[in-house]
Amino acid sequence: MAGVAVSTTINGDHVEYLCQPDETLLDVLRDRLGLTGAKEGCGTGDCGACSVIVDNRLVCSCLVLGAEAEGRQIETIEGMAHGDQLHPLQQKFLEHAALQCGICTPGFLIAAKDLLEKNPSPTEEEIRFGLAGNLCRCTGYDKIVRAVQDAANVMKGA
Amino acid sequence: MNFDPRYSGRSFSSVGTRPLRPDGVDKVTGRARYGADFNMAGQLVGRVLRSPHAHAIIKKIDTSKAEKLAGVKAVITAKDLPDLTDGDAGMFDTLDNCMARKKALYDGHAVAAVAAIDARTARQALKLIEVDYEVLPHVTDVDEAMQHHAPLINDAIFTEGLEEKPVKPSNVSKRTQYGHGDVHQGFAQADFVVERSFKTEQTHQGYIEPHACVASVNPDGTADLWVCTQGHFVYRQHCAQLLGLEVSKLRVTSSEIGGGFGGKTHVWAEPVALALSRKAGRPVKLVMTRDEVFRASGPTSATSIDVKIGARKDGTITAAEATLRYTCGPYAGMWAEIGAMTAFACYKLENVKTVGYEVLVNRPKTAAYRAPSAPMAAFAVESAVDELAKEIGIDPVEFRIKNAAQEGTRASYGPVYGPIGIGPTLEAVKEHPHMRAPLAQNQGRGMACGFWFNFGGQTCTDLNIGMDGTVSLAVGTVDVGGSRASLSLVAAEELGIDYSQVKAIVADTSSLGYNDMTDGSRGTFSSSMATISAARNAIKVLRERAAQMWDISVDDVAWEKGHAVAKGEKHGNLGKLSLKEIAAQSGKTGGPIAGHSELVADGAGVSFATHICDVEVDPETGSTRVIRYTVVQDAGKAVHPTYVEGQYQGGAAQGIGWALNEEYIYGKDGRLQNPGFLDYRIPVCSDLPMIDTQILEIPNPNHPYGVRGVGETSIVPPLAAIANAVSNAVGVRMSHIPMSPPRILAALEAEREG
Amino acid sequence: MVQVTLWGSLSAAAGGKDKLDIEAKDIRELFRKLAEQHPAFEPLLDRGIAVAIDGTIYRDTWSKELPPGAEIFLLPRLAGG
Amino acid sequence: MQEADGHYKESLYNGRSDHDHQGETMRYIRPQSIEEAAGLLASAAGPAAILAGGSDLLVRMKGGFIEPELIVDIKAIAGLSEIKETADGFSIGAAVPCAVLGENAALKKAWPGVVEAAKLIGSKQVQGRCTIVGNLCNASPAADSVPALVAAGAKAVVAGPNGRRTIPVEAVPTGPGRTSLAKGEIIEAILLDKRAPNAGDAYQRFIPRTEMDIAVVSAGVNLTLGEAGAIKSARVALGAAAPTVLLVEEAAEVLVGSKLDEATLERLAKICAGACRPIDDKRGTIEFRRKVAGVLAKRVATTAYERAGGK
Repeated sequence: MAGVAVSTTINGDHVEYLCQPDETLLDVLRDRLGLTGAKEGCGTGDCGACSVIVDNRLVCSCLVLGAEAEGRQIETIEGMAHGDQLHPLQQKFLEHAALQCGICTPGFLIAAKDLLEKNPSPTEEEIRFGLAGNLCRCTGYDKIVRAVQDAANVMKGA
Repeated sequence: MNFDPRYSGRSFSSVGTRPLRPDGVDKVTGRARYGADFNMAGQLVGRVLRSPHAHAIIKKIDTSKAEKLAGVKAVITAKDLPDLTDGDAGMFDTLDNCMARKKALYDGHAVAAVAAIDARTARQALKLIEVDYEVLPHVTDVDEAMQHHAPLINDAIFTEGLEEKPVKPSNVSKRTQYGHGDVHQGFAQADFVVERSFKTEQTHQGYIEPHACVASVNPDGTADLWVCTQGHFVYRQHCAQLLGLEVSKLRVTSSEIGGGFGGKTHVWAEPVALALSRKAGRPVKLVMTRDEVFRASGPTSATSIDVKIGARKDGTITAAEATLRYTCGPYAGMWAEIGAMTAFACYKLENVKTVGYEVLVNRPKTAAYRAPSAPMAAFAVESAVDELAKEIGIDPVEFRIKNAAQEGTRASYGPVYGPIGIGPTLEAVKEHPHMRAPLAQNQGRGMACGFWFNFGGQTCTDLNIGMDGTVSLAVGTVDVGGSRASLSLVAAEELGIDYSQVKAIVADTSSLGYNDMTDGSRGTFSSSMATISAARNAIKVLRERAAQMWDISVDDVAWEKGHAVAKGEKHGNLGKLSLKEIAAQSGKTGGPIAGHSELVADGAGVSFATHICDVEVDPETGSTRVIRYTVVQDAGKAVHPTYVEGQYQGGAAQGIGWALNEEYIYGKDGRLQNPGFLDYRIPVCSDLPMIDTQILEIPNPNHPYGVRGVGETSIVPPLAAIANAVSNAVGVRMSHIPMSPPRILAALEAEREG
Repeated sequence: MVQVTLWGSLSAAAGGKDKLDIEAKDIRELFRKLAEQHPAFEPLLDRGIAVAIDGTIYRDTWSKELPPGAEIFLLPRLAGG
Repeated sequence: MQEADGHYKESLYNGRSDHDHQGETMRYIRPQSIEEAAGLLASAAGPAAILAGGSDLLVRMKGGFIEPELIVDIKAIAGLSEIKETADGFSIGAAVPCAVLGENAALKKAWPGVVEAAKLIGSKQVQGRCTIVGNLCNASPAADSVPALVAAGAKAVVAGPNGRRTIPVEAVPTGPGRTSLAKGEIIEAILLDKRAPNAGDAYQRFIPRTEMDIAVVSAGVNLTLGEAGAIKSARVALGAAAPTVLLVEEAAEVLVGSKLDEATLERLAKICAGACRPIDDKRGTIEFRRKVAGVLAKRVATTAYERAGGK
């Protein structure tokens, strides 16, 4: 099987890799590039734990082929903080205890970042529907929604 | 152990505050390492071949073609995991569940496994393994499995607990009975009797992280296992026993765990990964797919329960009786027994009797799921309690208050209660503004109570004080949702220093003595006790060192608010010595300062909760939405209230999912129809309202700070609370969980047709 | 001498009796004497038995004393989630 | 086989696979023209798959249901990722993600029912990838966008080795997982007519949760009103009610001429319930699907009527 050579941009860095045609972007991130922040909870696009942003679109990286990343701009959880400065969403997730086990957290943070970039003042309902593609089994979502609300307020003020 | 665990009624400066968790930044930046995030040099990919049949004899497995495939480094079957269990029936079941020996007992049962250089090769190798099955009739339904003509799952199982020893084998592995008094007499005194039958479907813990491990076995018998687990010490015991390894040579490191809820208390794939690594001579990483997680790990019991409760006109319950049938999967279990113990635990009953039947079926081996067995029993009992209140014409909260267990009540499972929280949770609910909020058309409010035991158990903790005066705390109970924060608070409290000076970690099995699992709501309860004990031992050393520095007797040194203080008139000129100052001198006063503790944390107080729930039902479709939810639960003492709230909310959410939509659906062929998050429908963010919480603190007399376990009880009341709310909204009593739209619509149609 | 109440399926191991009088100062002695007097208890003790002393459940503290007059129940050792 | 979006999954899991294709020669190709793509598909030796959003294809590959010899990624083909507004209406390229449909104000105004249906497929994450053409070609009876497209009278432009043809969307799926497309054929675009005044469409599905589910049953209605506010023309389509989407002509006849009074709605519900040929499965029962098909038809017709300016 012939490998596909891919040249892409991940978190602002130019990255090149060789992957198999059937390898998902999630597999490439985790197994080839060591970016294990995106998690595989299902591999079928039902849990959102592998969420990344590709060319400003929120996607499940388990439903994208590694080969498709050619020439794209990819954002993962590893690029969310700026240096030692956490993103307001990261900070608010900590402050509100919006995570228990934390396996879904990277996916939620990426999805919430995408949500707030497109809708800086979401209602509770918009947050809930906007994050419906991310499953959390620990929190009952209450503290996640509050953290996103709080982060939205902080980001508007910033 | 000369540690006094009794509640002291002290005041707190750290405990009860809400600082950020020590593992938080790693988790919001993607750096935290979970089961599948770890790799070893030369690692192979392991994959498991699973039975497509619910029940079949494995006549022959031919692995020769798979072994010849380039890149395949090991293929194993049950032969590679010989029986070393030495008559331990429970461990044998675990072994057989990890790798089927003579029969495949459920759809998804492991029959062989491969280790190969990559996932693709491993996948191809699985297809080359030829398994010759003789398919047998199967049974998945709990009531059908109890019938005499049902396919027999294990002909060596004869029902235990019957008065006469049975002569024929059965799918019922055990009958158990609890209670006291005379229920016949009790029912004779009743003015009203409600008798109902209920069913609940099987659910899965639904942790988002699939089981994952990396195993490395060396030719010299040493081995390493990296794994997501609720109890790495228990995994070590089990894996060592099943593989014939020496316990101290198997080092198990618990990764961050992406949810467990009881599902990661049992070994599944870990012995398989170790066996593959042993055979291949290389490390093996084995990660389950989501499909495998549903088909072969986890689930709780499906149940069938009959309840009968009688009461006098004045609202006094005179007798209560229940028969509970719980599936165990294809192996003997004790799930119905726990249901039988918990069913009526909330009430003060003179005459009570519960009977449990453990039922074998061709489904995955039942595992614990958050307060295992209690939610189903509570669903049946609390539904019947509401019906009875309605018949008597008494408010359901008042009815429960009148009959609630209290200190001195004989529990339906035997012992007499100490101070307990069922009454206070009910009183709190009665006064809660939620109970008086208006409701619109097709909306209804329900409430229900729940009980769980909580456990303690073996615990070991190390507390080391660095030369800069910061403290590292090593615990052996896996942190499933914030316990490192709670335990750091406890260490800070006991030492009298700031929370920020303490950093807690979960140590591996070679660094610390044995710890029981994080199950039974024991993590914070027992490790906080061990942490207090370790801190007190460290304080003893700190006092000795201060005495050296002052050159006075240690008897003249006290520990107050993080400082050594010299006592007595003759030491009036000595200022306080801070922990930091003592630590800085430790190299010159006798070396490192540490406190160690090993203890059995027993006396975990039982826990009660009462929930209130509002639903809205669409009478045309049967669709039900939870529109408001309130949890009131006793925590004993909330060490980190935010994470206590989180446990309350999470348990409620899982209960809501169970009540409304989650269920294992088997086809006629015995195959699981919905092994994925698409059709196994756990609640999504837009399904739920905010979940309000109220923490009550009725101190546990058997913990220095009064702590009780808080993790599990919150999943117990929701099933009944929602059923009661649906009944109050649209007038139908739902007796089958989940109350999915087709079931509710069918009930509404039946009601309309009279 | 303490009176021990056997619950659930345990009474079968004591020949159907649900109460036993045993001379024991702590849980360890209680278990030892139970196994001596009723060999059917041995596998059950291996599987795990919990002792409730005046309502508090002890699973592993075999050194726990049995105060005279205390109410003592034997229960199966349970699993949690 | 056209690429598939919309999460329709046949059970065929580990240990159940009857596929023997070893897939050692898998290729990924990103052609620059539709002719090149059609040529690649036509000449493929083994199973070939078109990749646009991949939200069905990758799921099927993951489950081992398909191991294509060739994956043809059509996203680099000029024009396929665009929504074009023409004199005749709209042309939605085969590679346009459903999320983009919702961002096109003109399309949303003209065909709100089609857009709301497309926006129901999967999550936000899936929305960023999935396409209505994939949803159509996955040929799931429960596909969300298809009843709305059928109700809207949408057409599919099929390009293949023998040139182009335009067919009604309902002619594409022929049964669960099967389409009428020949080897080498690709749906290039979906065409929607220019909107007449006083017209409106709507779509609703029933799911047990509020998001992330496959339709248990669904309904799409497209109405045009006459000058007096009475319905002039109507199309009613039901999803997950039969092996393929049902276009219920009898239901349309009931609506035409009415002002959607209570009696008409009740007749509509009854006809729709009667028209269903559903199955019992893990997502719902026959009885439930019948009843709810009628309930949804009423609700959807009411919304479409309001959007058309009725009442």
